[in-house]
Amino acid sequence: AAHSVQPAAGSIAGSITVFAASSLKGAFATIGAQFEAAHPGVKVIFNFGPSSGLATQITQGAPVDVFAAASTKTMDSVIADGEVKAASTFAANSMEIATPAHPTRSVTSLADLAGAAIKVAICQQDVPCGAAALTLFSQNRIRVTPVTQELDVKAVLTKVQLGEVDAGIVYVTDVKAAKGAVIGIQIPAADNVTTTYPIAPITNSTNGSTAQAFVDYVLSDAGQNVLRAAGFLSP
Amino acid sequence: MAADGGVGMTRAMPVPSVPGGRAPAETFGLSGRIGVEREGFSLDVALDVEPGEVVGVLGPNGAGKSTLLRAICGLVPLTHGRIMLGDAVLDDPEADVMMPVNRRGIGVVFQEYRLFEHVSVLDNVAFGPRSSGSSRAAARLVAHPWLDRLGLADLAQRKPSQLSGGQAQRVALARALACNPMALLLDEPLAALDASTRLEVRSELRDHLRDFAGPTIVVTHDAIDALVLADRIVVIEDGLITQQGQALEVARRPATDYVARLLGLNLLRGHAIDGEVTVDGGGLLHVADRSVFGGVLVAIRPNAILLHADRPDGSARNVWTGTVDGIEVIGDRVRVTVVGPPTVMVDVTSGAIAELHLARGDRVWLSAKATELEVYRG
Amino acid sequence: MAADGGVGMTRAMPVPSVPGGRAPAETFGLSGRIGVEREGFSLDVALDVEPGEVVGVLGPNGAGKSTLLRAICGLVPLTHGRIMLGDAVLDDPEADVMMPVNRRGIGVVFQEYRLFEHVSVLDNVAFGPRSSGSSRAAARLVAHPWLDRLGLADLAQRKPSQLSGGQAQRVALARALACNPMALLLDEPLAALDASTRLEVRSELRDHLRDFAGPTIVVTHDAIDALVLADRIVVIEDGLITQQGQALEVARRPATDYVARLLGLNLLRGHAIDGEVTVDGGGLLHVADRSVFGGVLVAIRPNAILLHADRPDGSARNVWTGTVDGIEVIGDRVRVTVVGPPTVMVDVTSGAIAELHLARGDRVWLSAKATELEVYRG
Amino acid sequence: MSRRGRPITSPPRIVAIPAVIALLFLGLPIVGLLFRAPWSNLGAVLTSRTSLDALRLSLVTATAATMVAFVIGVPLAWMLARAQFPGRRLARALVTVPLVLPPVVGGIALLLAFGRRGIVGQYFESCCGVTLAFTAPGVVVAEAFVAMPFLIITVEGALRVLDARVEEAAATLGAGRLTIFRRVTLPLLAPALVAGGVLTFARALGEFGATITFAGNLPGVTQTLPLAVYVGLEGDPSEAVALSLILLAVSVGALVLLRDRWLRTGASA
Amino acid sequence: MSRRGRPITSPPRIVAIPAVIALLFLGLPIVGLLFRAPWSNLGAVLTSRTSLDALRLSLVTATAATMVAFVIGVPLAWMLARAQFPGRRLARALVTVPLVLPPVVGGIALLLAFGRRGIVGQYFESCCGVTLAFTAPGVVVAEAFVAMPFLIITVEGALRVLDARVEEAAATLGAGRLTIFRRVTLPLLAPALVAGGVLTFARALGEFGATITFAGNLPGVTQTLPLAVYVGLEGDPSEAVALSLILLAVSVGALVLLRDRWLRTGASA
Ligand SMILES: Nc1ncnc2c1ncn2[C@@H]1O[C@H](COP(=O)(O)OP(=O)(O)OP(=O)(O)O)[C@@H](O)[C@H]1O
Ligand SMILES: Nc1ncnc2c1ncn2[C@@H]1O[C@H](COP(=O)(O)OP(=O)(O)OP(=O)(O)O)[C@@H](O)[C@H]1O
Ligand SMILES: [Mg+2]
Ligand SMILES: [Mg+2]
Repeated sequence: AAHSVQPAAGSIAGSITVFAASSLKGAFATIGAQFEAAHPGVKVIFNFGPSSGLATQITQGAPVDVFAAASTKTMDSVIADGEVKAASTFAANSMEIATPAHPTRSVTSLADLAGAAIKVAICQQDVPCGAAALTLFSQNRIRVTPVTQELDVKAVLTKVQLGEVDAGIVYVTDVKAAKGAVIGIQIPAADNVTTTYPIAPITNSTNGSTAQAFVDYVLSDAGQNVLRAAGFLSP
Repeated sequence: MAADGGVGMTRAMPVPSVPGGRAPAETFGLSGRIGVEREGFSLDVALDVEPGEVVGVLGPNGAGKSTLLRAICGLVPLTHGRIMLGDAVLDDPEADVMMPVNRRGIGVVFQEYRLFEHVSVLDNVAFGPRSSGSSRAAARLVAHPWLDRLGLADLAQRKPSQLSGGQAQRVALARALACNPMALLLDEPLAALDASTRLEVRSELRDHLRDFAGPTIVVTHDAIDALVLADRIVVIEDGLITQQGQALEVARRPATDYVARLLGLNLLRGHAIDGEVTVDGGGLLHVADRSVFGGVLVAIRPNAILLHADRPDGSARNVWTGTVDGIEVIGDRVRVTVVGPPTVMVDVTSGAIAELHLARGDRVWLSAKATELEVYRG
Repeated sequence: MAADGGVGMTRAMPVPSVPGGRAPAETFGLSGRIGVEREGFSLDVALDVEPGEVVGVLGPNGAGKSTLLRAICGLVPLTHGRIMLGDAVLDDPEADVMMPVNRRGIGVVFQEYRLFEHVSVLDNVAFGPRSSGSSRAAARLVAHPWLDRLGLADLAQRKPSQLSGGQAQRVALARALACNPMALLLDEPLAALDASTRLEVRSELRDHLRDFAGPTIVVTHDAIDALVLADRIVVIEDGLITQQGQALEVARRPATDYVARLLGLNLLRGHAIDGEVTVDGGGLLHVADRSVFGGVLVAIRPNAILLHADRPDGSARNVWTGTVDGIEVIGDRVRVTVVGPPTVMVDVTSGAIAELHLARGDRVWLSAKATELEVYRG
Repeated sequence: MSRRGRPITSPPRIVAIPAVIALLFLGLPIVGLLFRAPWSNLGAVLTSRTSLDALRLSLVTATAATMVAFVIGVPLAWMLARAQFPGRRLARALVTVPLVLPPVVGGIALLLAFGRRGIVGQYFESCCGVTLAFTAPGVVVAEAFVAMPFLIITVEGALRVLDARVEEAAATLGAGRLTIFRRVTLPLLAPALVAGGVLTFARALGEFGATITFAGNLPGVTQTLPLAVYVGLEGDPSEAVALSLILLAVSVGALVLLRDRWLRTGASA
Repeated sequence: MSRRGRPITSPPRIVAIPAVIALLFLGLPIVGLLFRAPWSNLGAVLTSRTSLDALRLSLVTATAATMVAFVIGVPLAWMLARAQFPGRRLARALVTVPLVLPPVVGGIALLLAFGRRGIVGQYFESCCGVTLAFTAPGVVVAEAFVAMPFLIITVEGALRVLDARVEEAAATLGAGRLTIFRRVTLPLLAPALVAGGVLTFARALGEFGATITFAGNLPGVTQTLPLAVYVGLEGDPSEAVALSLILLAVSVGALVLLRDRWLRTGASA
């Protein structure tokens, strides 16, 4: 339905569908609203989900105009399938330790996570936040045995929030979005790990000009400001 | 017409305390008043069945016979009254006492059999022994003789759905008997049996009931079954007892039209003065018994009335005339309905019909000896 | 004993082509040979039922009566043989033809009623008319008179689970009749009825069958029902026809022990030479009919035999002696079994028993007139 | 002595012990949810456009999926229970497949079959211009795929137990196969149909994995309530919980009404 | 003229049309999956430690959850169908809750009740040192919570339709309530028990949302096959598909055997 009325080539009009990683939900919702305000008549429809699931849908011919992934690996698979020509990095994120608002066991630094009594949740290793957590542990030479490898970062956050675990490795942006429901313990920049977020218009997009305009908007200062406010780092 | 038939005599004998080792050591009578209220129907029956006694319950469809049995075995709670088995209270709504069905030790044969479709005929019969704690093998050992006795040995491995109607009924009977119950309730236990199996099962049942030391109630629609099996008959109509007494007494002196019809007797209502009965609805009959006065019933067997083409001469005190209304052939007899007054059914041989050239609407004469008319207080 | 009873005569009359507007304009006979093989049982019966004719099927439990009806109405496919209704083939395995149950237009009353539990009595009866396309209201209009006729009007709104056994059977009958079928199959349609309702429903049914222009088969265990309702009787035993003929003919001359027992007759097998029958198992009887030779059957009514304490003098040609084996009270009669040879059942009045002081094991004399013995080829 | 009039078919008292354990097991989590429910959020969620859209879409698609299941699932159950045809065992096995396939994989399978490039989907697209994936009908397809087996298995089981003798009686009264089914079989099946329908509706309503994979997560178009809950969990679980409570209230209310009403007419209990 | 011996209760030919549509609907996705299945991966997956652990854990926990459902769910179904007690309607509504609760929220609810800080869970922890979350028993709890209603609803429905008259007959033969239930009711319920058990087992086997939320995802401990598949989708989707096919083969095989065997003895069809 979103594609039934198509604008003349080159004009910024009509609607576009943006597939974006779940962790971008807050920031992209704001950017979308701003973009619509800047281009009256344009409608941006978001489809948030796990990056890899979105990639499968795109290769299966989903009607999509823009793809914003949480990892370069996922974007590369879409590029390999020819759905996307080239992607630009629009944001980066770093990790933080999240602990419950009313902790039962005290955690103050990365090193504390190695304690046998401390229950730790991380993301599973195939998603960017899990890979980042493992890198974080290895580059800081600590041995952590997590009680669970959650499927995505918000699941880690939920566990922390409910006090099921004593600590979790999440993105900086997640702690910020949780608005005090969890306590964040920052990791010094030197010890930290950074992940990058690529974005690209889809090659076969039926509204290529608007798609490109949205990508441009995300990369613009206006877009970057929203991302930074949400805790993302500049690429 | 004396009430000294073989069966009645046997029944009246004291029951041996442990006959054949099968009956329970102690026997109890069943007694009480059974009151059940249901929307549009109410049952109120006082019963007292001695140990070893067999009471036949007769009554029209919907009279409450099955409901009575259901109340006694505990499937329908009493709304008023009380049921006792010996000294044990089975049900007493006022005292708020109700013994669970399975502890009453009352065997039931249901009108619709209610066999267990999921097990074989053998295991249907073994169910009772098995429920009282026997091993499977022991329960089957108990069941086998019952199958033999009721001619079901060949069907032991069948599922109930593979039986004919009569076979199913016999299984239901075997199943109830194999439980060694304290009392027996049989709801038309012979209705689906063919005439010859019926004779066999009936005499098998009668022999068993003769040995059986507990009280028995048999519901039936068949007068012969009732007369063969029961010592005493209770007639229920519309939830109430309308007649009860010794089997032969009821057979001789029916109190209601229903019973009379059941027995194939003519029943007339009238007013007796000094050996003369003025029949309600017209007609005057002479009876031998001059001692009965007032409202009376007169029972006449259809073959005690003779049909004549012309006014008969002779010794018969009762002679009247009527119109032939119906002719029905029953075996070697023909039953003729003659509209009087009084209106009666008459049984004659088919030869007689041919001789009289009887047809519907013909005028005929009827005669009956005064001694053939049974007269009694209604 | 002449075979000119009222019912038979009525039945023999030609059927009016459109009686009362209810029967179908054309009528067809039912004919064919019904063969059904089942594990451990096989049925093979040739039948020919004229339009308007009522055939009574009698037979012991498990003989195949219900199977026969199921095959005719199409619920059991034939394994061999062929069934026709008029010119239409209902089932013919060789030609691979089988008309579906619902197109046969054959009304069935099942032994187990098979009522629809989810609708009222009224809608059970209205089901047939409704299935043939009537509106709900129209179908109910058709159903109502049937309820009235079978005394079910008060129960119209009940669910089948709220009926007594006899009430349910009447509903099943009304439901089949309300369909206006081309042929009728009734599987023990009266078995659950009480004696008085039975009389009413039986005569209601007889009247209906008299008007009914199609062929009818009635399965029953009751000899009286068969004699009242049927023109012709077919006896099936163990899947095969063992006797058939006019109702009165079968009643007079039973061919098998089963039929004899059903009718309450004594049946003896023997060898006849010039009016003398040597009974198998011992005994010699004199019969009036000297024209029958070779293997014969002799039928004797129990009340045609007289009992005596001592050797009787008199005109009776047959006189023999035996031992009393059983005494059974049946209403105002007593049935005595006397072990001969030949062994017979004798009906006497209870008065006679008292007079003779009869008891089991007593030696008695028996006598029977030669003219009372029905002798025929077995 | 038992309580007067308590039928012998009612359970003995001891059965209350495991039954109460079951009730606690099912009930305590709900109590926990209600206890810690973000009641203050409810108002905001209730007036949020996205939530309402998702709720509406969920109810509409779950209803549609249940209807699809009835229209094609009941005939299949009928065939499986009562017809002889080659491949019947295979067909019966097939019905259990969506039950055990992880829903996300089910979604992939649906894409492979009915997606724009799927083995049938590509023809839909070229011949009739129909696309299922990423549309509301696609949600219905995903839900029906996952939920239909519940109806089929329940109804097939009930059909097998049904006493065919009354249906035979209906045939002798002139009713054809379809009439018998409609006027005798279905009414007798009513309790099974209701139970199966409830299970199917519930399964469709809660469907997540197949839906997000096959139909995507487009607010207002394919974002059903479980998807909205999933997205909502991002950042603020309490919003998601509030959303679920609304779903719960609506659907349990509907189901209870439905079951009570239908079971009462269906069964004589 | 119909085919000889085809019972009147079998469906008319026209019913094949919707039935075939249903079969295609359920079958085509599976065909698609098999068609594009990464057959070459199968070997690798079959020998991978993680996959085998996940498969074993799935089968064990789903079986355990089904057993839990039978042990406490059947008594509850019995009470709901046959006993009169206060709050019966509420209890019946409660049973449908896990059906409609999005599984992830169900997992949260379980945490709120039985988690480390849950309303009951905190006492488990302090008194007996038992934790459910992040353990294999936790997986069983999550699966049982989500799947048990399927058994309860199926069995309750069947109990309501059951003809109580044979059970009454059993009582007159001396059988008490429990004996009647065990020796008459349960055998007559067999088809419903099998159907309900199959649905429950299948639902437990496919359980994802509640498990991941309540029990977490640790390979070898709480990572069931659906979780492994989901995890696999992030890494190597073809491996995930291969994994699902294995799950499919094992469980469909088991279910088909089970159903065929039990339904044959249970029903007379
Ligand atoms: N479950 C029920 N609900 C309501 N009424 C019922 C129920 N069962 C029976 N009745 C009614 O109660 C009355 C007595 O029924 P009952 O079955 O005791 O009769 P019965 O004497 O056994 O008759 P039959 O000889 O036909 O078996 C009848 O009017 C019947 O319609
Ligand atoms: N479904 C079945 N499977 C196997 N055998 C059966 C089945 N139904 C009936 N039979 C057997 O077939 C034979 C004929 O049964 P049928 O029901 O026709 O007898 P019937 O003459 O009607 O007996 P009844 O007078 O007892 O009703 C019997 O031996 C019976 O046990
Ligand atoms: Mg009755
Ligand atoms: Mg029969």
